[in-house]
Amino acid sequence: MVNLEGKGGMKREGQRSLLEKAIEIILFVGALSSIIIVFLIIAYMSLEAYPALNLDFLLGWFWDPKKEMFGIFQIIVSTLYVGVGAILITTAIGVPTAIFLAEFCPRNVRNVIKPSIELLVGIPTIVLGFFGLMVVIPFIRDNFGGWGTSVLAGWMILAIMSLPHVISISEDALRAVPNSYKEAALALGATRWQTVKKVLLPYAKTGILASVLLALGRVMGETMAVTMVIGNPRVAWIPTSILDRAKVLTSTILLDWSYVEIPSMHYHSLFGIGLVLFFIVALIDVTATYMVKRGVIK
Amino acid sequence: MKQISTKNCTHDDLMVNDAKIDVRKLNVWFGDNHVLKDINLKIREKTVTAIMGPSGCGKTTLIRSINRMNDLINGSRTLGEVYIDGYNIYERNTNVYELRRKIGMVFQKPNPFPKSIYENVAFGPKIHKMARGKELDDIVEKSLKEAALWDEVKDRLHNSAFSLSGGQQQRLCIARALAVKPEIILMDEPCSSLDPTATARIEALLRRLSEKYTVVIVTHNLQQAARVSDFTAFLYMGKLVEYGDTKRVFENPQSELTEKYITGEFG
Amino acid sequence: MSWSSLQKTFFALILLAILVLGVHNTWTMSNLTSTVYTMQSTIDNLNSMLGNYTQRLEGYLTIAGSTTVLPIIQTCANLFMQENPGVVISVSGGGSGHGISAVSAGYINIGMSSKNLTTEQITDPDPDLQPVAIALDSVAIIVHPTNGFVDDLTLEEVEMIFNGTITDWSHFGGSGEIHVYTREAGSGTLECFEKFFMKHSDITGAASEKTSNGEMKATIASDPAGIGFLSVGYIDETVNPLKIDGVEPTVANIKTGAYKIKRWLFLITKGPPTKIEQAFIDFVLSSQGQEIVEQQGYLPLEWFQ
Amino acid sequence: MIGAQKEELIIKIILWIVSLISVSSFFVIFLYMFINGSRVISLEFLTTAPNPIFWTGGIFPQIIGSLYLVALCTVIAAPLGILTAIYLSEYAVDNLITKIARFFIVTLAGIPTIVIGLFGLAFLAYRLNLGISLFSAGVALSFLTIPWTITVSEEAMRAVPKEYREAALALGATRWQTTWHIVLKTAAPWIMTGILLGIGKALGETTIPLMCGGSGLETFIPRSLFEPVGSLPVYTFIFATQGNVSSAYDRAFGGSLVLILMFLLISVSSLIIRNRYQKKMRT
Repeated sequence: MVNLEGKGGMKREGQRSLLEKAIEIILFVGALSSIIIVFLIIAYMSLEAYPALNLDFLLGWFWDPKKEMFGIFQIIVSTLYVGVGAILITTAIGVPTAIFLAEFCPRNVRNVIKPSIELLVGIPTIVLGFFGLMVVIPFIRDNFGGWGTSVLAGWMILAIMSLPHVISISEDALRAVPNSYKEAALALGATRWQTVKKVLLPYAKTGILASVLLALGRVMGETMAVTMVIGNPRVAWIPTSILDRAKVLTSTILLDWSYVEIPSMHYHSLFGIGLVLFFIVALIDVTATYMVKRGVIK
Repeated sequence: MKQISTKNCTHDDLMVNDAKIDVRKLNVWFGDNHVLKDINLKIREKTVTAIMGPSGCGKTTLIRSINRMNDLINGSRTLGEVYIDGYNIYERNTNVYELRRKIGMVFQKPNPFPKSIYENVAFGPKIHKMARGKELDDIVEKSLKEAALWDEVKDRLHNSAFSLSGGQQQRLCIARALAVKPEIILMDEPCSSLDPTATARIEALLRRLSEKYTVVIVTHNLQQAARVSDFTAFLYMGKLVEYGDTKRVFENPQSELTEKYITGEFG
Repeated sequence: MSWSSLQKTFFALILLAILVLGVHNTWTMSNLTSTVYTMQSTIDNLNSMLGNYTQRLEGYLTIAGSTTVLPIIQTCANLFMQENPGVVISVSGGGSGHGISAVSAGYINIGMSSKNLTTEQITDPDPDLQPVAIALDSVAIIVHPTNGFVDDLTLEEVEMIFNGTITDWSHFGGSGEIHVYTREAGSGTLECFEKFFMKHSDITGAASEKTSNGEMKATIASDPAGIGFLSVGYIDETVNPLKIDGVEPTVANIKTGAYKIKRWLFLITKGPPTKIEQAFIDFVLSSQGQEIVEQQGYLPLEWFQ
Repeated sequence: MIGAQKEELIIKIILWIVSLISVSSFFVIFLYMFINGSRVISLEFLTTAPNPIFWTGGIFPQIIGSLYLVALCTVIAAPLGILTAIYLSEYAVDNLITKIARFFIVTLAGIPTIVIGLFGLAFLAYRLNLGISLFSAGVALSFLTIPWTITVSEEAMRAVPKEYREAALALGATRWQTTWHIVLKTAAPWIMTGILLGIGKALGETTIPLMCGGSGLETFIPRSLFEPVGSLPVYTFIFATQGNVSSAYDRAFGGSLVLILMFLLISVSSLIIRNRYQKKMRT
């Protein structure tokens, strides 16, 4: 039994608080780990990319390793073209599904839909890519002509990949609307859709937009499924039609990483692409999280 | 009721030097908000002291500075001294854990741990390594009896604490505090979320507790303060306006502010 | 007072330094682990020593590079591993460029290449890379089996298709756009194809890039309008090799030289090969190895000695 | 308000259709993989090594390789993730370092896997001479899963009501005792689902093991940390893109199906954990 009565009981520091300090330091160093990892990745990538980082790399028009031309401007534009297109499809299908789940869906149907969407998050991208290769590409080739491997195929696969992410976050944003607002509108005799249109959507707008942005970041960072379905022409160009093939940042790295000679300019420009990709996605993520924070405060 | 000689001044200076809790010139800031201003207060051992005042007058902050719970609030700053048994708890190397063990605290909303009833009460002795096995069971039983909860829970000790009613949960929190053998019990509006019957039981329990422990209770319920406490302190805008024997404070309040508060004209 | 944050960050920096040092030492640690590993497997081998009189080999080999050489080496590796249970060989593709750069970077034991090191394509070949020729191969132009529009192409026709001048099958009486496929820039097969066919121009930028013989074959086998080039060893009934100037790319024609396109396949080590590497290379050059070469549709060395 | 009611009906129908599309996409993919994959799944397929030349054989080394990879990655990512989460939710006072840490966690969560793969290859495999091996791939994968573990664990800890901590501290518990006995024990199920989410991500990842893990067609199980490792996603990738005979596609379907079934196992178990403990958090 600890001696309770002694006045000195409270005086000595006791080894407990030393243990506390030690634990706090361990946790602090643990917390540093994520900083160290990201710092290490960025530092090393920049170190390896440094020789290639110049204007005619970023704005250069042609990417043709054989002729030592390493311009990635067209590749960046194609990446945005593929990414944004896929996100538009995801939003067009995802947000209404979120609205349906949040407002219109009967309970028993919801118990079927919600888990299946959560499982859709789990589908590995390689399976999506393989599904694209075996089903989507022949479907496009037979029905729309052309090569089959195309921007359209990329859109479809990336849309399926980012759908569950957008649906679940948009639904949470819609559910976060205080009930009092909803009841006020319903009490005025508004139909459910009018309440959604007039009350829920304006309130949840930032949340939904943030989830779409986050999905864009993920889609542009995707490698495996895109490379299998996008066609990868030898020299990049800006796709003119949705049946055109395209060459995106991630597929460029994946196709070339294995055979580049270590010290060559091609090797450094691959790291340059990695860095550019990193900054684009980081920029999107940060704006998305900032919007969520600001949205909440507003 | 113990009769204490009191001088006729707004600030009853109990001519007592064996005060259990002696607060001297206590000032507390949260960021730049000066919450408590020059509080001087002497609380005698084994009495029930009520601290009352309008909301936002700093009564909760005062009670929390007795067991240094304010330190946990980010950006809090405390000046002045609080002597417990003649030892200033704001000294540099005070063993805060030992201090909080000596001073039990019961919160406004009952907050039992998401564990079983037994685990809740046994938590305190376990972390202070006070007892194990059979001894621990005894402490749990003794504490629950002291909190007048034993008969209602003795055959379902291992059920979740959430299976209890609001009043029962609050008494469980009291039992939990008693398990670590405190000397002082602080209560922050313990009955504000309880129904009248549960409140009555808690108040009866309070009376019995004050025979063994020094009880300090924060309340905004005047009748409760009058019924339960030996001494009453009235805080207003962070200042101690009046402090003295409960009967005297309620029957002929010295300061005009206290009178207004008691008659319910504001606050 | 608890530690001021300055003290905390200072302490964390020391920890960081230790972390970085620790990481730096892992490469010594990795050598340590491989020695421990070899010691451990030698102990395993000791108890089975009596049954096998030959000097037991153990350790592991990583071989990567040209997908042209890949089938030969994969089969040889499986047989070699059966005969030497102590040895584990990991064989992966990635193309000749990958094989050369990986072996010169020193993180694989043997590089496979279907291009010899002296060609202009390799900017500054690593001086102490030692190639060993193990077989010969050729490159054929392939189309989808149902593509009836073409059966025999001249050198010029092939060049005009692959440099984007001829873009439609109607030129050969068919219809629909020609889908041109090519190989990644580091591929030995691509280099050989360009040396023989693309004498005056470059492959069109519109051609889709495939990263291995296998992927090229799979793509042509599934794209009726596709045309590409493939190592002869890979040809099977799923693709249709075309005659060039009347000569069919069969092993016999290559042997006699009627089919002019021919190239050597190499295994490359950095500096003199170690005991295990030499044992494996000897195995590939042995009659059993050369039989596997022929079996896989390639050309054994002695046919051209 | 006839117009409004008509509009309501139309919208309802549209929403029903759109939701069915998004849900059906999952069922279509799953059924397609299940039908094609189940043809090839057999005990022999699951217990023999692949024969990459004739596109035959089984996927045993790949399954074990994937499990090795995921195990190594979790051993690194889980402790680091939970430590960071505890620090951020329990100990962190909002100073510069915690702000930077949060910013980096967001960026680390967003880093494309190809960038981590490239880093793993160039830094871990070449520079640190760990080689294309189970170790480099495991470490690189942990970079992918750490941020997910952190975010989910921190959320779980923040969900524990503040009152519990105050009650524990008021009893004289130290900060670590409060964190351990109250916060961690209550939030444990959710932290567990966080780790499972990380495992799922690591299992389904293809680019990183492809670049710094090994050829994916290994016919053996790695005997040491520094041997190349085959993994199920890479196997599926190579068989899907390079195999042209039907037996190759069948095995790619088999690989995909096994991968999806492993996934369902993880997702279902995390759902079960979450529901079973839902009641306990009721306050």
